[in-house]
Amino acid sequence: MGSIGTSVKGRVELSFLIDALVIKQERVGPGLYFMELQAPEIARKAVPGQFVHMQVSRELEPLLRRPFSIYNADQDKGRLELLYQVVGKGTEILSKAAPGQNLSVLGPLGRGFVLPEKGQKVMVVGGGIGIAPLVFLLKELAAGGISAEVYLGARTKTCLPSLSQVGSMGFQPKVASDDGTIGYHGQITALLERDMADTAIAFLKPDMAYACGPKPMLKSLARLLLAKHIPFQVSLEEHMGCGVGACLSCACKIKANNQEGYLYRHVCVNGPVFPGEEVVWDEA
Amino acid sequence: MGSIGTSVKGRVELSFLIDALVIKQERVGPGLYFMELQAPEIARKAVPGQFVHMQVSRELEPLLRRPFSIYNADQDKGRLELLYQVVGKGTEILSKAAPGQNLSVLGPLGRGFVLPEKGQKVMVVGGGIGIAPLVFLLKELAAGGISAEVYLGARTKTCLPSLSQVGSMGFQPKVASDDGTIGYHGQITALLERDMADTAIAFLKPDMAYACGPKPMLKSLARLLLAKHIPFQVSLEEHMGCGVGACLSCACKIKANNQEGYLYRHVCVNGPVFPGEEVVWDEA
Amino acid sequence: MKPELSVNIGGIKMKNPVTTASGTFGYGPEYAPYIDLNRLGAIVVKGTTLKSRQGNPTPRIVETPSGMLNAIGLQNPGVDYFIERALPFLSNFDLPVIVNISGDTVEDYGLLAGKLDSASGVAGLEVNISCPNVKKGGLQFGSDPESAAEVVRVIKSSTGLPVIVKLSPNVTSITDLAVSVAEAGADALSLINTILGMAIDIKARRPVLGNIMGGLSGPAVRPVAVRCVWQVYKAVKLPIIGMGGIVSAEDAIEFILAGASAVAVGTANFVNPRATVEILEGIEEYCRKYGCRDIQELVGAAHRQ
Amino acid sequence: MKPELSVNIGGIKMKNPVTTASGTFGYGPEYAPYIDLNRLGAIVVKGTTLKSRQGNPTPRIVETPSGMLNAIGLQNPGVDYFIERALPFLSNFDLPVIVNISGDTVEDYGLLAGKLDSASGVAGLEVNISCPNVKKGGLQFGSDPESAAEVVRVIKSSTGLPVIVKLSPNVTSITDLAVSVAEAGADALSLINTILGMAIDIKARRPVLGNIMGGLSGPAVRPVAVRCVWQVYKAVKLPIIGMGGIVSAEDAIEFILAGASAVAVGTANFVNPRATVEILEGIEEYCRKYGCRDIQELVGAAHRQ
Ligand SMILES: Cc1cc2nc3c(=O)[nH]c(=O)nc-3n(C[C@H](O)[C@H](O)[C@H](O)COP(=O)(O)OP(=O)(O)OC[C@H]3O[C@@H](n4cnc5c(N)ncnc54)[C@H](O)[C@@H]3O)c2cc1C
Ligand SMILES: Cc1cc2nc3c(=O)[nH]c(=O)nc-3n(C[C@H](O)[C@H](O)[C@H](O)COP(=O)(O)OP(=O)(O)OC[C@H]3O[C@@H](n4cnc5c(N)ncnc54)[C@H](O)[C@@H]3O)c2cc1C
Ligand SMILES: Cc1cc2nc3c(=O)[nH]c(=O)nc-3n(C[C@H](O)[C@H](O)[C@H](O)COP(=O)(O)O)c2cc1C
Ligand SMILES: Cc1cc2nc3c(=O)[nH]c(=O)nc-3n(C[C@H](O)[C@H](O)[C@H](O)COP(=O)(O)O)c2cc1C
Ligand code: FES
Ligand code: FES
Repeated sequence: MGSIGTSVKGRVELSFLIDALVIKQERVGPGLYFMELQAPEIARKAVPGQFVHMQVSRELEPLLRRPFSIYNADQDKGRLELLYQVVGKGTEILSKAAPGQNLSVLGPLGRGFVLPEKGQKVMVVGGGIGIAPLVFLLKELAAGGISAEVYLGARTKTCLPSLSQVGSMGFQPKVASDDGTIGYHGQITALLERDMADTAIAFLKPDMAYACGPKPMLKSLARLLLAKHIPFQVSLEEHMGCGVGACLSCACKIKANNQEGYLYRHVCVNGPVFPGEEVVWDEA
Repeated sequence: MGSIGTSVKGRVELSFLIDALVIKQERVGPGLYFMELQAPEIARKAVPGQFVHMQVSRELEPLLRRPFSIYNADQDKGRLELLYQVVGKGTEILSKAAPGQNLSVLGPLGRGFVLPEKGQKVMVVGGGIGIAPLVFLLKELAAGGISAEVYLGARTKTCLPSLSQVGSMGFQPKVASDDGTIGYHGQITALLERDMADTAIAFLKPDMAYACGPKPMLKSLARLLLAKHIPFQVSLEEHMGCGVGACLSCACKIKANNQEGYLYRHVCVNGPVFPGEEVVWDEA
Repeated sequence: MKPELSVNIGGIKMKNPVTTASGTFGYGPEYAPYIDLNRLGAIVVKGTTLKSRQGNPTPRIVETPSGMLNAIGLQNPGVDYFIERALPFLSNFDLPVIVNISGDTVEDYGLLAGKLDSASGVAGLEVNISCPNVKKGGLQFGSDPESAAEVVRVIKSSTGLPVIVKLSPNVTSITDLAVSVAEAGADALSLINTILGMAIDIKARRPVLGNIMGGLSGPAVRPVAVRCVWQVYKAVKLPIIGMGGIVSAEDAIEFILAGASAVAVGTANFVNPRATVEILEGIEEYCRKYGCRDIQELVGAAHRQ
Repeated sequence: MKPELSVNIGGIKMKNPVTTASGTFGYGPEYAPYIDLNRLGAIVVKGTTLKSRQGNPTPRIVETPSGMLNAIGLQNPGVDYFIERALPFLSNFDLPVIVNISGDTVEDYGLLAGKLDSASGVAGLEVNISCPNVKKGGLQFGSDPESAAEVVRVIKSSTGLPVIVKLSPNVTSITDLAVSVAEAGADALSLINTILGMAIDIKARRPVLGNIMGGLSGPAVRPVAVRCVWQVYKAVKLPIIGMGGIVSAEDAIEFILAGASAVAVGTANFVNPRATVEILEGIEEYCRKYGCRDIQELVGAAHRQ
C-alpha cells in the first residue's frame, strides 16, 4: 500500500489525455486488428510494457475505457500502434473506427518491462494477443543490440501476424500453434518445456524471461521458470475502471510478508508488468 | 377506452417490422434531413398521416425508437421518404446513417388523415417540420384532383425545402417565415388570420382543414378554425414508448361526456391524426 | 435434441419460460402483428383495477441512459371491461393468461380476485403491490411485509387461481417481503417492478413527467433485478418470474442462473417487438450449445458453483 | 459577468459546487496529471477506515448497461497512513479536503473522527453508512434510521469538523434516514451511494464479482439519484451534495435543480479524467446562458415551478 505518492510523481509528468487521430485500421487476422494512432506526446514517452486506456467511441455506452498494450511507438512520426483482438462489444466498436476519426486516448500508463543489461541472455515468451507488448519490447532489445530466444504461440497460423516483423528485427522466433498450422503442434509452454529438457538443443538458462499471454499459459510458464530459478517479468491483465490508480479495481495478489501472505497491488499503476516471482500464481 | 380490439384488426394486417436499407440521406436545410428507405411492405400500405417508429441504430443507447411521419411513400419503387429535424441524440445518430446501412423500421402506424370527398374545398396548414406528413397528403390530394389552399410556415427560408415539390404538384402555397426571409414576415397562423379577415382576398371557407406543426401554432389555428366552425384534422405528437398501443405512454386528452370532460386517447393508435374539434386544446 | 423448456409457475403450466412484463405488452393484440402469441410461455396483461382509471397526466415517459422512466398511472378500462372485451381475444390462443391486478385497498384485491376467479380463460393472477406510479395502494402494500401478507391472504381466500406476487425493489430488504408473502400463501413471485426515479427538464426547470416521479425500467436496472432474484431465491422456495432490463437471451439466462424459473420481457418489446420470441430462440440455442437438456438444470445454477 | 458559484456545505466553503465522489478519485494525485486540482470546489477522498483493509477478491468491477458494478471492499491503508502519507500531498492545493470514513462499529466512527479532527488539512468528514460492499457496518448503519443517528451523534461528540452523512438508496424510505441523521446533528448530506446489484457470467455460471454483489454507479442510476435528492430536499433543510451518474454539466444542473447545493463526480472520472473541470465549465456556461447570477438561485428551483 505504498502506492500513494510513489507511483504518482512519474505519472504527473508522463501521462496524457489526448484526442488521437486514427491513421490506419487494418484487419490482420481472424478478429485481429492493427491500429495506428497519431499521438505524439504518448509515443514520445512510452516504454515497452506500458499501455493506453482508450475510449472506443464518443458514446457513453459502452461506458468504460478499454486498456491495450502499446504494440509499437514511433517517436519520430509521433505514432502509436496497437494490435488487438475483437472479443466483445468494445473491441467490436473499436474495429469499426475509420481513419480520420478521433479517439480519446489516455497514456502511456503503468510500469513497463525493466530492460536487461547489455550482454544478458534474454528469453521472450508470448501467447495469443499477449504478443502485443512483446513486439515493442523486442524492438527495443534489437535497438540495444540484445539478442533473445523468442517463443510465440497462437491458436492458429493466421493469428500470428507479427511473425515476419519479429523476424525482420533479427530474431528467430520458435513458434507453436494449437492446431498445428504453424510450428510446433501444441502449446507454446509445451514447446518450451521440451526445449528445456532436450539436451541436444543445449538450452541456455536465460538471465531474464519476459512473458505475456493468457493466464493458463502464464501459470504453466511460471511453474517452469520458478523450478529452474529463472527470473521473469510478466504483463498481467485485470478488468479496469480508471487506469490511473484511483478506483482500485484492477487488483492482483502480490506476495507479502504479512498475515495473509499477500497484498493487493494494482495492474494499472504497480503493473501491468510484475516480477514473476512475486505474483501469487495459485490465485491468478 | 374502446381501443382494445377495434384498433387491432387493422394493424394485424397493415403493420410490419422490417430491416430497411437506407437508399439516400441528404441534408436539405439547417439540421434538416431527407431520408429514403427501401421498405416495400410499408410503402405499399402507408396512407398520409401515418408514421413509422424507427430504431436509429443497432445499439441499445439511445434505447427507444423514434417516431417519424411518412413524408412520402412510393409504392412502385417500394420506398419510404422521411423529412426530419435534428433535435437531440436520436435524430443526430439517424442523420449519420449512411446509404447501404439497414435500419429497423416499424410501420406504417397510426391512423392517417381522412381524405376529403371530390369537390370539397380543402385547406392545408403546416408549420416547421410539421410540414412532413402534409406533403404526402398533398400528393394524394393532387392525385385525386382535389385542389387546396396551402399555408406553410417556418423559421427561415432554408427550412422550407419542400416548397418547390409542393409547387410542382400544382399547389400555390402561401408562405410565412419568422425572420421574413421568405413570404410573410411572421407566423403562418397570423398570415392565415389576415387572409381570413381580408375581404379583398375573398377567403373561401374550406370544408376541411388539415394541419400539423408545433403545439403553439396548432393552438392558435384551433382558435381560428373553431371560431369559424371549420372542421379540421390535426396530427399530434407525444413522447412514445411502443408505438403500437401497448404502453399507454402517448396519451392526449380528447373531449368526452364523462365526469372529467375528457378521455385519454393514444397518439400512436388512435392518432396521430385527430379531429381538431375533439382535442382538449387548453391542455395540449 | 430439443431441450425441455416447460416450467410450472406455482401451478401455471408454461410451455417455455418466456412471458411478458405487465404494462409493456398491452392485452396481446398490440404485438400479434409481429409475433405468433402462441409461442409465448404465458402472457401477463396490463395492470387491471376494479374501476377504470384514466392514468396520469402527460408526459408519461422519458428516456434515460439505457432505460426509461414511466408514470402511466395504471390507465386501464377496469376489470369488468377487461373480462368482457379483452379476454375473449386471448381465448383464441393456446397460452396461459396471467392478469396483473392492483388495488387501492385490501378489499379491492379480494374483489378483483373474485371477479377474475369466475371469468373463464384466466390462468393466474399477478398481484401488483409495487407500482410506484399511483398515490394510493401500490407501493404502500409492497413496502411493508405485514400489509403485503394481508393482501395475499385476502386474495387467496377469494380465489383458487395461482397467485404470483410482484415485488418492488424500492425496499430495504426484498427478502423480508418475499418471506412474508410466501408464508401468507403466495404461489410464486415476480420481480422486479420498476425502481422509483425521476428526471428534470433543465430548460423548463421542472420535472419532466406529469406525475413528477416514475418507474425506471430497461437494461439500466438489470443488475439490480438480478441481485433481487439472487437474494430471493436464497430466501424462499417459491418459483420466481424474473424481469428487469431483459433484452437478449443472454440477459434471460442471467436471471435463470440467478434463480428465476421464468422470465418476463418488458421494455425490450418497445425496442424490438419480436424480442420475446428471439429471446426464446436464444435460450433454446444456449441449452443446445451447453448441453442442457432441461431448463430446470439452469434455474439457480449460479448458486451451486 | 461571472456567476457566483461558491457554496457552503454545512460549514465547508467551496469555491464552486463541483467535488469528487469518494472512491473514484483516489487521493488526488491520480488525476493531477489531467486537471488542475485547484479548480475543484472540494475533494472527497477514498473511503478510509481505522485499520488498513485489503479489500475484496477480484474481479472487483464489471461493466453494465450505461453503468458499472464495483465491489472494491474499501481497500485502503488505514487512517494513520492516510494522515501521514496522503494528506500532505493535498496541502499543496487550495481546496477543502473531505475525508470519507467507514467503520465496522459505532466506536470506529468516533475514533476515526477523533483522529481526523486533530489532523491538519481536513475540512470535513463524509460519513459512509451506505457501502454495500463490506460485510460488517456499511449498509447496516445506513438502512436503520436509529443506528444512523447513533453514528452521527458519536461522530459529532468526537469532532468539531462539519459532518456530511452519505445515504444509501437501498432503503424503503431515504427521507426517514435523512430526517433521522438531520435531527442527530448532521451538517449536510451526500446522496447517493451505489445501488446494490450483481451480474452473472453465463458461461462460467457464477457471479462475475469476487464479492458476488456490488454497487451500481454511472449514468444508469442517475434517475434514482435525482429522485433521492428531490425527496430529501423536500424533507430536510440540510445542504445536499448530489451524485450518481453525473457525466455532464446538464446532469449536474439536474441535481442542483432537484435540490443539491453541490455535486460530486464519480464514475465519470474513469471515462473522462477531465470530467470535473468540464462539468464546472458547463455549469458556468448554463448560468451565463440563463442569466443566473448566483448558483443559489438554481438550488431546488424545480420545486418552485
Ligand atoms: C494492461 C492490459 C493490456 C492489454 N493489452 C491488450 C492488447 O494489446 N490487445 C488486446 O487485444 N487486448 C489487450 N488487453 C485486453 C483488452 O483490454 C480486452 O480484450 C478488452 O478490454 C475487451 O473489451 P470488449 O468490450 O471487447 O470485451 P467485453 O468482454 O465486452 O468487455 C467487458 C468489460 O470487461 C473488460 N475486459 C474484458 N476482457 C478483458 C481483459 N482481458 N483484460 C481487461 N479487461 C477486460 C472490458 O474492458 C470491459 O470493461 C489488455 C488488457 C490489459 C489489462
Ligand atoms: C407521430 C409523430 C410523427 C413525427 N414526425 C416527425 C417528422 O416527420 N419529422 C421530424 O423531424 N420529427 C417528427 N416527430 C418528432 C420526432 O419523433 C422527434 O423529434 C424525435 O423523436 C426526437 O428524437 P431525439 O432523440 O433527436 O431527441 P431527444 O429530445 O434527445 O429525445 C428524447 C426522447 O424524447 C422523445 N421526443 C423528443 N421530441 C419528441 C417529439 N417532438 N415527439 C415525440 N417524441 C419526442 C424522443 O423520441 C426520445 O424518446 C414526430 C413525432 C411524432 C410523435
Ligand atoms: C410502460 C410500463 C408500464 C408498466 N405497467 C405495469 C403494470 O401495469 N403493472 C405492473 O405490475 N408492472 C408494470 N410495469 C413494470 C413492468 O412489468 C416490469 O416489472 C418492469 O418494467 C421491469 O422490466 P423491464 O425492465 O423489462 O421493462 C410497467 C412498466 C412499463 C415500462
Ligand atoms: C470504484 C468505486 C469505489 C467507491 N468507493 C466508495 C467509498 O470508498 N466510499 C463511499 O462512500 N462511496 C464510494 N463509492 C460510491 C461513489 O462515491 C458514488 O456515491 C457512486 O459511485 C455514485 O456516483 P457515480 O455514479 O457518479 O459514480 C465508490 C464508487 C465506485 C464506482
Ligand atoms: S483501474 Fe483503477 S486502480 Fe487500476
Ligand atoms: S406509444 Fe405506447 S401506447 Fe402509444
